[in-house]
Amino acid sequence: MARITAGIGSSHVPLLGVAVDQGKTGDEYFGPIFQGYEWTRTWLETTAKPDVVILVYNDHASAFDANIIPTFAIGCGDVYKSADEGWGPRPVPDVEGHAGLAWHIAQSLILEEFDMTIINEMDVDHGLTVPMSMMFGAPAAWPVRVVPLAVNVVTYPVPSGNRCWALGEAIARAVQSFPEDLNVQIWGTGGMSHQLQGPRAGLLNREWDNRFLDLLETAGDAARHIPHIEYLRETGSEGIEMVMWLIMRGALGHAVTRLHRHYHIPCSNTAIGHIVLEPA
Amino acid sequence: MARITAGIGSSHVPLLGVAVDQGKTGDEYFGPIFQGYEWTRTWLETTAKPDVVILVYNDHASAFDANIIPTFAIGCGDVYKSADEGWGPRPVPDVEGHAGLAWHIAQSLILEEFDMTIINEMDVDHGLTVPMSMMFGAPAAWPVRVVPLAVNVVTYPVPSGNRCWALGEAIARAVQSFPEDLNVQIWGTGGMSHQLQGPRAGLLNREWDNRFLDLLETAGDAARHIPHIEYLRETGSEGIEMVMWLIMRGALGHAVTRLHRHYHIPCSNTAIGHIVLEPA
Amino acid sequence: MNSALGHQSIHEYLAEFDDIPGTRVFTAARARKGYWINQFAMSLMKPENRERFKADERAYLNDWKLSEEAKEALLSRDFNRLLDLGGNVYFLAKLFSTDGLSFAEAVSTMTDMTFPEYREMMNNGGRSPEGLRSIKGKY
Amino acid sequence: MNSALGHQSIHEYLAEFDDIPGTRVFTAARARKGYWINQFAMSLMKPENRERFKADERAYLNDWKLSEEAKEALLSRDFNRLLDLGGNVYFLAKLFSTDGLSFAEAVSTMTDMTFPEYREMMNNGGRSPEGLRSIKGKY
Ligand SMILES: [Fe+3]
Ligand SMILES: [Fe+3]
Repeated sequence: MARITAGIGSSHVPLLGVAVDQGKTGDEYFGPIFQGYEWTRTWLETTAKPDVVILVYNDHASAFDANIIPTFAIGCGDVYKSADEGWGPRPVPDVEGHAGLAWHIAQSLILEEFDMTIINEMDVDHGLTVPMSMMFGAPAAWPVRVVPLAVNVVTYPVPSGNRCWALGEAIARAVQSFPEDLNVQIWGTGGMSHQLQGPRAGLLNREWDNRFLDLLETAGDAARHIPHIEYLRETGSEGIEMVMWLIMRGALGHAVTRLHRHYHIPCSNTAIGHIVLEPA
Repeated sequence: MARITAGIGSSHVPLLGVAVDQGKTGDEYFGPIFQGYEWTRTWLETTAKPDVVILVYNDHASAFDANIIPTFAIGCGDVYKSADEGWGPRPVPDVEGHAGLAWHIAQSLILEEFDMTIINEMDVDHGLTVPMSMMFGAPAAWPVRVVPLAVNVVTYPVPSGNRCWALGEAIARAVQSFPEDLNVQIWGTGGMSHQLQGPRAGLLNREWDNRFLDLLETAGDAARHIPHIEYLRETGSEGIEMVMWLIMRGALGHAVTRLHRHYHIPCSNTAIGHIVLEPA
Repeated sequence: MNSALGHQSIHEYLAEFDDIPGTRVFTAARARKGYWINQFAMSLMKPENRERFKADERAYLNDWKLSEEAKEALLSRDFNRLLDLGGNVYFLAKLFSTDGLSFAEAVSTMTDMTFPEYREMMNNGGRSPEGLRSIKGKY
Repeated sequence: MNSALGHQSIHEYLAEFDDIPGTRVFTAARARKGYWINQFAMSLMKPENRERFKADERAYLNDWKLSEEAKEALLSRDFNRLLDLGGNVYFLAKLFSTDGLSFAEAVSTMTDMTFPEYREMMNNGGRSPEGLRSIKGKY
């Protein structure tokens, strides 16, 4: 039986991909960020050893153009290549999918009245590949298979926190009913506070971000009811990506144990945060 | 204020498009079918006069290939062309969209936790153009604007009847909150009983189809709980299209008045049925 | 939690689909298996592809990730075989439309009838569901 | 019925988005308006399109359904103007990446700071939300 053994929330800033690809992870600017992920990299390699990661992220106008905007798209393909976001694709390994698990989750979710879009072939952008690099460094092949779950957090309205949390709960039930013995993690990525547009660009909110991390750790589900406007006012126009962390958190059940937590300001325009949680 | 004034359930058999396009609507084979739509055509033209039709249909591997399968896709574009399904596009007018209403509905539905896929540019196949021809004949331009709502009823699991009904209810609320004064109809298309594949092909079920029509007329919502397997066993593998009628029915509210009903066997492989309902 | 499953598991839900005589429900498993058959078929929506296909079917098929079994089934228009290989009728319709066949004629080839026999059955009210609803239940 | 709206109407929900200083939320209305700006920008994901664009920007833009205003804003890299015209930063990122600009540098051009000033602000903890949360509420 497959089971979700842990969840990670993490930022997915494109510049971190550049740092990895150009070997700058130890320099003065990036050092403190990558050191914060050190514990997690070791834990993944030596202790957690997931077989599959359900990687919740958003497509940043890479696989989906302005023509088509799926609220929730689940990747049911066998392999995904790194997208060319305007400066050539990142030189990272192809991402191997898990079509069997992905189709099982997709079917289960539709039967639980989530209106999924199934996608088979797509390129994956920094939203997916940067967390992979942060967690696994620069191996010749990624040590896990990935079920990509792309959430629209660009065009409003994006899904509510409540809907995201409920989706996470349904994903956990779906994984549990998959007959193969698999160690599955779920990652929610994006955020934390950042605004990439307009005169207010550069907004960061250390206090709010840390309150959000606190909420994820506590058993209560107050985080699911944070309205869109609060993310927008408090965390910048791109902070809304944090609703994707709620899919991860919803999948872990009522209570969690925090294994690791890290926060650093800034990386490029963004507040970097990450948290590692286990179902309690 | 926009309002939903009526709903129509109707088959959308491709051969009926051929009959219209080749001027055979009065012959021995097609005559009884088109006569059944006569009442509806007159009512639409002289009495009902809708401004916009929300046209629920399924794409038959035309706009969406095997790569991408949206459960619910709503057309938010300005215009849709007739698809080439393998024998050239049907010679019908372009279908004019209503981007303002469509985007409003899309936004409202996402806020009510329907995980819509928004689509702007797509060709529309017989699932959409055949009902247009049945209701409006062969005009130089269609007399209504259309919001296409494409439902996956091809790859299992398709959405449940319950989910479809709930979507209809949410569409009605969305239309009601659109500020423009618009007379809006909603059509659910597809069905009735038919099976287009395998040794059991040609299955028709007059009794079941008519019970389904009865259920749509009665106030109760028993129809929403019919499981997929019942459609499959009783109405053939393609009879499942009738779940789309439940979106229409859900949008009309608790009780309805039946204005017209017609049933004819066969058209090609299919049982032709249509029903015209008003909120009571 | 809403669910279309009621008290069923997803495995029970899917297993019921195999209990319908003479019917292959287009499940995720079939969609996965038949992916390239269906993508090939959709390519015939473009007139230039139809021309190329008609000019040399085998050469056209060789451009697609298809097993030899799939290619043979496509070349021989063995639609039941294609269903087994994960083809879906709405995709395959692009193939029989390219051939100039109507839905009814193409569909009749999957039954044990000739097209005139099939047409007559349809004109007489179609195939009765009696005894064809369930293999196990025999009803 | 679940709803993210609570007691709000959708109109109230959307109106709140206009109450945030210096911010254009990418609403449906903006997505509609900026459709071709964003589609143009995405075309720059292909290296051959980037080459064609760099060789003659104006000629490349003329192939798209863009207003003269949009073309001028694109040519002058006036990103705030592009936001007003319905551009979205993730689409526009393909344009500034084509130019070889980092996110931080491109984003800084939308503020009233030079890039070095912006970078310094970020290194000092970023822009505080204090007073920038609500126009009406002034908090
Ligand atoms: Fe992001
Ligand atoms: Fe159909």
